[in-house]
Order: sequence, then C-alpha cells, then structure tokens
Amino acid sequence: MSELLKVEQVAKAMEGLGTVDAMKPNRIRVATTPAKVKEAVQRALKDLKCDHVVQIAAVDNGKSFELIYNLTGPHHTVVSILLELPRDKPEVPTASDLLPPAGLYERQIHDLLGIVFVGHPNLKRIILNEDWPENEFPMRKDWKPNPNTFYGGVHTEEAK
Amino acid sequence: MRKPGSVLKEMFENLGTRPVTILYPKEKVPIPEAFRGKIAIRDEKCIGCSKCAIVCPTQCITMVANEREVEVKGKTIVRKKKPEVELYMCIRCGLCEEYCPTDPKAIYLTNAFSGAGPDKEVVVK
Amino acid sequence: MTEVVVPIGPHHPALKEPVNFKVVADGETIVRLELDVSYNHRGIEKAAEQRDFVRVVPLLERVCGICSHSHTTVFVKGIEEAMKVQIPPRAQYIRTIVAELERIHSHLLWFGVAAHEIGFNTLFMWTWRDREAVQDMLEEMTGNRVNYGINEVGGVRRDLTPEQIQAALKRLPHLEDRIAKYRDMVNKEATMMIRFRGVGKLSKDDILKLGAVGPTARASGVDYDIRKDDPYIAYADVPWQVITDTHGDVYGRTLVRIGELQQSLQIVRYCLENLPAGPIKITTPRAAPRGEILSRYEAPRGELVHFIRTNNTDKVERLDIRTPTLANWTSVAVSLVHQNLADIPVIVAAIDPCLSCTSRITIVNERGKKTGEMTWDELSAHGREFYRKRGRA
Amino acid sequence: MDPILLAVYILLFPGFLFLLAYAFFFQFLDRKIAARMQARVGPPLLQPFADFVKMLGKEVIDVKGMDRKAFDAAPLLALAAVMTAFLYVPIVGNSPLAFQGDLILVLYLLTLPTIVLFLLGWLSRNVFATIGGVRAVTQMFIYEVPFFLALLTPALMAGSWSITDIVAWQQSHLWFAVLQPIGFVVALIGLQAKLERTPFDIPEAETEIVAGPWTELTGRRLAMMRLTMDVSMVVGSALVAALFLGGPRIPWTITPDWLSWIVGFGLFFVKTLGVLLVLASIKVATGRLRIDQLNDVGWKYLASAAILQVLIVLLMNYWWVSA
Repeated sequence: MSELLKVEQVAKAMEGLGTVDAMKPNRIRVATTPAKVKEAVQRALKDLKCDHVVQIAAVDNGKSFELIYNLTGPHHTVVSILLELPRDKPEVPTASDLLPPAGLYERQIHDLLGIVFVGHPNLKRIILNEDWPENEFPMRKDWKPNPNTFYGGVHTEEAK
Repeated sequence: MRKPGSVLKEMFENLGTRPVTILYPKEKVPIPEAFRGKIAIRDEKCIGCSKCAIVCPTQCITMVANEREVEVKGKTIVRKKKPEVELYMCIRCGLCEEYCPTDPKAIYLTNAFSGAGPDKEVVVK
Repeated sequence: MTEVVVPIGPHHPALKEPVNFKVVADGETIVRLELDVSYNHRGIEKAAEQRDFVRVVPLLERVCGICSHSHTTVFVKGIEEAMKVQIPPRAQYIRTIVAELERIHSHLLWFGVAAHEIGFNTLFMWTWRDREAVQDMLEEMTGNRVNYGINEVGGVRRDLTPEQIQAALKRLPHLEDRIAKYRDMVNKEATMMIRFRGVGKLSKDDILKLGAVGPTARASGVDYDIRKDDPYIAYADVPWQVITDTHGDVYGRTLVRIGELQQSLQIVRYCLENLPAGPIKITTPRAAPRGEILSRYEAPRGELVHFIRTNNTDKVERLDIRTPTLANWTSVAVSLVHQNLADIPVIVAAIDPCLSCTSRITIVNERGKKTGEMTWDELSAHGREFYRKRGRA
Repeated sequence: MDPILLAVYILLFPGFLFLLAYAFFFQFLDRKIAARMQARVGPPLLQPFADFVKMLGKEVIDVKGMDRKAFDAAPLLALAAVMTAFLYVPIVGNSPLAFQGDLILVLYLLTLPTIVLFLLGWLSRNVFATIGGVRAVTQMFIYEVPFFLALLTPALMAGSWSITDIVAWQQSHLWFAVLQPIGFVVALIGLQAKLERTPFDIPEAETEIVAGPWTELTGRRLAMMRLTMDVSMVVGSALVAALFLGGPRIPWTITPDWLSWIVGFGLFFVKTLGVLLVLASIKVATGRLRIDQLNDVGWKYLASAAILQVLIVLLMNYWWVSA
C-alpha cells in the first residue's frame, strides 16, 4: 500500500495554479480558478498519478458557486481541486474528456445548480423529471417553489 | 469436512425435507420483542411535555388539548396537552419513545407489525 | 437486418427499479444504447438542508432500501468528524457489525437476483432463504429488517444484550457453510458458467478510465476498498483482506461478492466475540462548527461519498451524495454495446444498481389523463358503477 | 371396434376428458416437485384447474389494430392439434386408431404449438412478442432435427412407423431406453426444448423480453395456450414413455382382459410420471441458455449424438438381422 502523498509533492506539481493546504493527512486541497481547472486536473492525473474521480461536489454558499473536484489514486490521498464561480455567469470548461464519469456528474450539477459546463457533449437533463420548468435550479439557496408554476406530477388544478 | 456443494444433490435433499416457507395468515412468524412496530400511547403516564412532537422526523405527532391529573414521582400535576399520532405518517423510528421522559414510556412502539387499513387519516389516541 | 428499438424499462420485470434503456438492437446484438436514469429523484439533498442532525438521520436512512445503514453511517461519521468528537469503541463495533450484516444480506440478495436474471430460479429461492438468517439477526439487534435506525450523531441508539450476541453467533456457522456451497455451485453449474463467463467484460484500465467502483472494479483487479484505503469505524483493527479477481466479467464479480460475503462473516464474528465494554453514545453539542468534510464509505455496491458542509448551525449547509450506482452507470453503458440483448439484465444486475440511491424524486406524471385524490369509498363506488355500466353495454 | 366404444375411447376415458384432467395433474405435479426442490411449499392439488377457470373469466384485451379472429383461432388450433396427437399414443393397450405412419403424424402435430407461438408473436404487434416469436422459431430449427432423429431410431429398429407396433416389438425385446440410451437422452432434452422449459425457455424469457409471444395473450386465449402447453407435456412424455420405456405393455400376458388393461394403464401412469420427474429436475437444476449458445449446444452435441445413434442402429440392424 503506497504511502500518502506529501503536501510538498502536491505543491510542486501544482505550483503556479493556486494555494495548497492539507486539511487532514489524506485530504489535500488546491484552490484554483475556473480558467486553470483543466490544467490542474491534467496535472493531477499525470504527475500525481490520480486515476479515479471520487466526486464533483457543487455548493451554493449564498455569494457564489463552489465546485470541488475530488480525485484519488493508488496513493489513497484525496486531492480536491476547489474553484469559485461567479453567481451571474457560472461557466467552467468541462472535464468529461479527461474523466469520462464526470459526464454524468456534470449533467447532474447542471440540472440542480445551473452551472454551464462548456464543451460538454450532451448537457441534457438527467436528474430532474422531463416537465420540470426550464432554468429553475432547485438546489440554489435563493430558489423558492412558487405555487403557480407546475413542477411535474399530477395536474392538480385540472383534477379539481 | 464440508461436503462439496452440488446443485443436484441439494435439490433431492430438499425434496425430502420440510419446506421453509410458512403459510402466513394461518401460521404466524415469531416476532422478536425488540421489534419496532405500531405506535401506542399510555394516556395515564403522559405529562404533556410535547418532546415527542418536537423530535418526530415526519411531524406526525400533534399535541391536543386534554386536561388530566397525572401522578409523577409522587406528586400529581394537571397536564394540558396529550399527543395524537397520525398512524400512516409514522415511520416507526422510535425517536419519540427515546426522548419521552416518563418511566414506563407514555408513547412507545408495540411489536405489532401488520398495519394495513382502509382509512388514511386514522389517528392513534 | 433492420434495427429494432427495444425499450427495456422503466417498468421491466428484470429491473426491480425504474431505469430506462432505449436499446437499438440489430437482431440480437445491441448497437446503440440510451440510458435514462432518475425516475426516482426525491430531492433528499434539499430536504436534508431543512432538518437538524437528529431528524435528518431517519430521512437519510430512506435514501436507499437495501443500503440504508451505509447512508446514515457515512453522514453521522462525517458530522462527528466535523465536531471533532470521538465516539466510544463499543459504538464503533456495533456500527461495524450492522454494516457488515447489511453487506451480507445485500450480496445474498444480489446473488439471488443475478441467478434469477438468467432464469436459474432455484438458486434465487435458496439464497433468499439463507438471507432470512441475516435478516433475523438484524431484526433482533436493531428492531427492523431494513431501516435499522441504529445510528445517531455521537454513537448508537441500542445496545447488544449478551443473548442477542449468542443468538447471532449460533447462526454464523450455518451461513458460512451455505456460502461455501454456493462458491462450489458457481464453479460447477454449467448454465451459470456459460451465461456469466465473458459477459460484460471490462479490463483494468477500462474500469479506471470509466470510474467504476466497488465489486465491479475489484473484479477487474482494481484493489480500491475504502475500508482499507481510508479506514473508518472499527475496520482498522479487524483482521480482514480485500478480495480482488482478474476475470473482469460477471463471473468475476460473482466471485468477488462471494469472497466479500466470507470476509464479512469473519468481520462480524470477530466483532461479536470481542465487543469492547463501555458506553454506547456520548452527548454531542447541538451545532457543528464551520467545516467541509468529504466522508467516504464502502457500501455493498461500491464507494459512497457524502460531501458535507457545516456552518455553525445544527443543520447541514450542503449535503452532496454521490452513490456507487451513479459511478457505475458509465461503465455499464460502455460494456453493454456489442453485447447480446439477452445479456442486458445480467450485465445491469452485475453492478447491482440501486436506483433509489442514485436519483431521488418520484413524481407520478399522468400527462393528459385526469387523476385526482380519491377517497376509499369514492374509489369502490366508482369501481362498482364502472362495471355495472360495462355489464349493460 | 364398434363406433360407440370408439366414441367413448376418443371422448371419455383415454381420450380428451382424461387428457385434460391428466394435463392439470401434470402441471400440478411439475410445480409441486419444482417447489419442493426449492424448499418451497408449492401449490394445492386443484390450483391449475382453478387458474384455468379464473383465466377463462378474465377480460380479454385486444391490441389496437390486431386481427382479432386470427388471434382467437391460433390457440384453439394449437390445442386441437396436440389433443388429436394424444389419440395415437397407446395408453391402455393398443390405440384403436393406429395406422402405419402415425408416429410421423404425432411428431408433426407436436410441432404445431411452436409455429402457433410464432404466429401469436407476429400478430400481437408488440416488439417483445415479435422478438419472442423469432426466437421460438429459431429455437425450433435447432432442436427439431435431433428430436426427430432420436424418435425415429426406435422405428428403424422396430421396422414399422406405427407407435403401437413399436410398443409391441418392445414387448418381445429389450426396451429401447436400454438398446438406444443416447437416443433416449436426446429425446428427453428435445422434449424439454419443445415444451420451452427452463434451459430452453428463451422465447418467453421473463427477464429479457417480458413474456415473448405470450405478452399480449390475455383471458381465455392465455388459458387455452397454457392448456396447450400442459397437454403437449402429457403427450410428449407419453410418446417418450411409449417409444423408449415399452409403453403400457408387459412381456407376459395376463389372462383376464380387463386386468391387463388396468396393469397397462398403471404402467403408463408410472412411466409418464418418471419422465415428468426427469423433466422437472432438468427445469429446476439449470438456468436459461442464450439463443446463440443454444445454437452451439444444439448443433454440436444434440445433432451429432442423434446421428451417432442412427449410425449405431443401422449397424445393429445390419449385423443383428443378418446374423
């Protein structure tokens, strides 16, 4: 079982992309910007020998959207690449060409938070039902279900 | 040593032995006493503190006004409210039983597991 | 040969849960496949944000029917990590026992369903009969066969009495003997071998490229197992090892799952025999300090991840659940192309999909047809009237 | 044979009434054995009859734009074919309708249900049913050749195309199951495939294509088609029992006429139950093959075994008869 990555190793591989800090021995975080995310993922795949995407987490912390790419490999350390997206134009280049499973994760994030992944092969709806109204993103903090739009399910008003 | 498992041998062994399935309505399944079944309320023990109503994950316990003397640790006090449970909203998680301060619990889960019924709004008093 | 579009799902006898494959088949071989997930999305992540830590646990238990203990353990472990709180060892051991018992009954269930997919119903009946022993153990310990409700932030809600431990220990030898028999049967039974060998084959770098997890990945030699890589609850000090295989096809996945069954039985036996004494829970503060936790767990189907962000309140600011089946979908879709139509159920069952984990909303959509709430007597009146009219017509 | 006795023979005792009752009993026994082998309780005695009556009462749903008359007629055609086949198989003694070549007629009548299944699949305008129908016919091509060869070798050795003569021949010689063991095994496997039971139930593979040709069958049509499958199970096992296990005759004759009838019927009963036990255990012990795997198994092993058997029979005929 190869031993955990050191913070210095990750810092050396990622220098010039962003600040590196270790929250736990096996959790190392790299804060970077949307422009450099593809470069960061590529370096993680090549230099740090990460070959498995654990998860792409998406958070709406009120002010902006945060995307966290969690990658791991035989070294069993989770390298998470964190980036912030402005609230008005959340766009980030897709990572599905580098990481095929990311295609499904990005479609799910797009459904729930409305982050546009530039260059994604088919950013169709996957997680919400077909007749969910367009550009209403339920996981956003400021989303409130207003009563008169119809969110799928039984057409209650006609049934009365 | 363990006999090697072969499908044919096992099949004909089963032919001889008694089948495992039981005919449910006639024969009953033994229920362990720790089983979390249908909810029940001991009205005489309840002190109306509404802790169960607060902790219930599905909010199916409503406190109903109901005056009654209750004997607690020697003293008798008059309680104002008692819980009423909407039976088919209850997910039988047992949190209310855990947070109920009374000694023989005022609200508890029996181990009756069959709970189907026609009336959706039935309420356990 | 003209191409035929065969809809497999969302209501299909082979798939116990709603996933829809629009399969374009040329004769018997599949040419193209459209995957349509999420008929079962219940918005649990949004609901979790409005519940405090005590009331969110029963909600998370219902994310998935079979791996309910996984979701509560991974969440509760994450919150304890955020609160920087250490739960007593006895609670750790009880959680491990229930986790491994859940893995055993989930794998036995899968093994029966996989045999049923190829029409071998006998093994389906036998495995589900032996699974009853595990269900009885769980029912005695936790009070319910599936949703155990044993976890809470800061420890475990019920203690194991000595009689329960003895009753459980008495059932283990029979289970070990049965599982050893099933391992022989898999290697000897002809039709099972033909239908499982070489079906849905994925090489090691395919698995890594497509991000498959759990037994599906371990069947191709990828030895990722979170219980070993990132040990949690009591796995660090229990002697067991990761089961991997090199076949990479459905047969390999069956062998991996049977191996894991035997490992889990050993873990349960070890934990039951030296269950440490002491309290089973500690009182934890109501709110969790600001923090961001990536809590990982080895669910029966693979690596389950809860991304939890807490903000100094007693509610979760954001809970992002990534379930093993969501990770396995890409590898299934790729491995299905150029396979036989008859193999779809077997390959899909091989990753043991758990749909209620993957997507979490169920909205009945009767486009056009008018359905409303009917009380019981309205429904029966309607029924009688409908048939009387039909009778006369 | 005067017409009244013949009418009784056809309609009542060893004819249709007995056949239907025996078919229901066979279905019950098959399901009971399979259940007990799987450690389950299994159905009560009259369950198949209750299913049949209930299904007759169920609503018949017609697919939009379907040819109703053809869809109604097809199950009846299959049932009629299989029931007439039963008349030529000796049950109590000789079958009065025997004629030279009735073995070929019975074999032809037994293949009709599969063709009707294909027709049903095609008529019901449903993608699952069509694929099921195509599979039923492909499967038929695979197992028909070895099945026919295996059933014709006894005729070769007995030197006659009538089942009654073959049974008579076996009375004075050894049973064909002993003389031609390979043929007996191929016949059993072929019968299992003809009845579309588990190793070969590819056309109505429940987990892949819903129910194959059976998908759109509802109400009385489904009742008729299931009855056809039960009756063909009875006829098939009676045929195999007659051709390979000596049918209802015993080497030494018993003086009183009615006693030999009863003994004959008893023998027929025991032998067909034996065949049923073998069929049920094959069904319980195996999973379902894929259609292309069936192709390899069918042509490589079944067909070559049947041809080998024919070769052995020809050699034995030549060497035995000339010696």
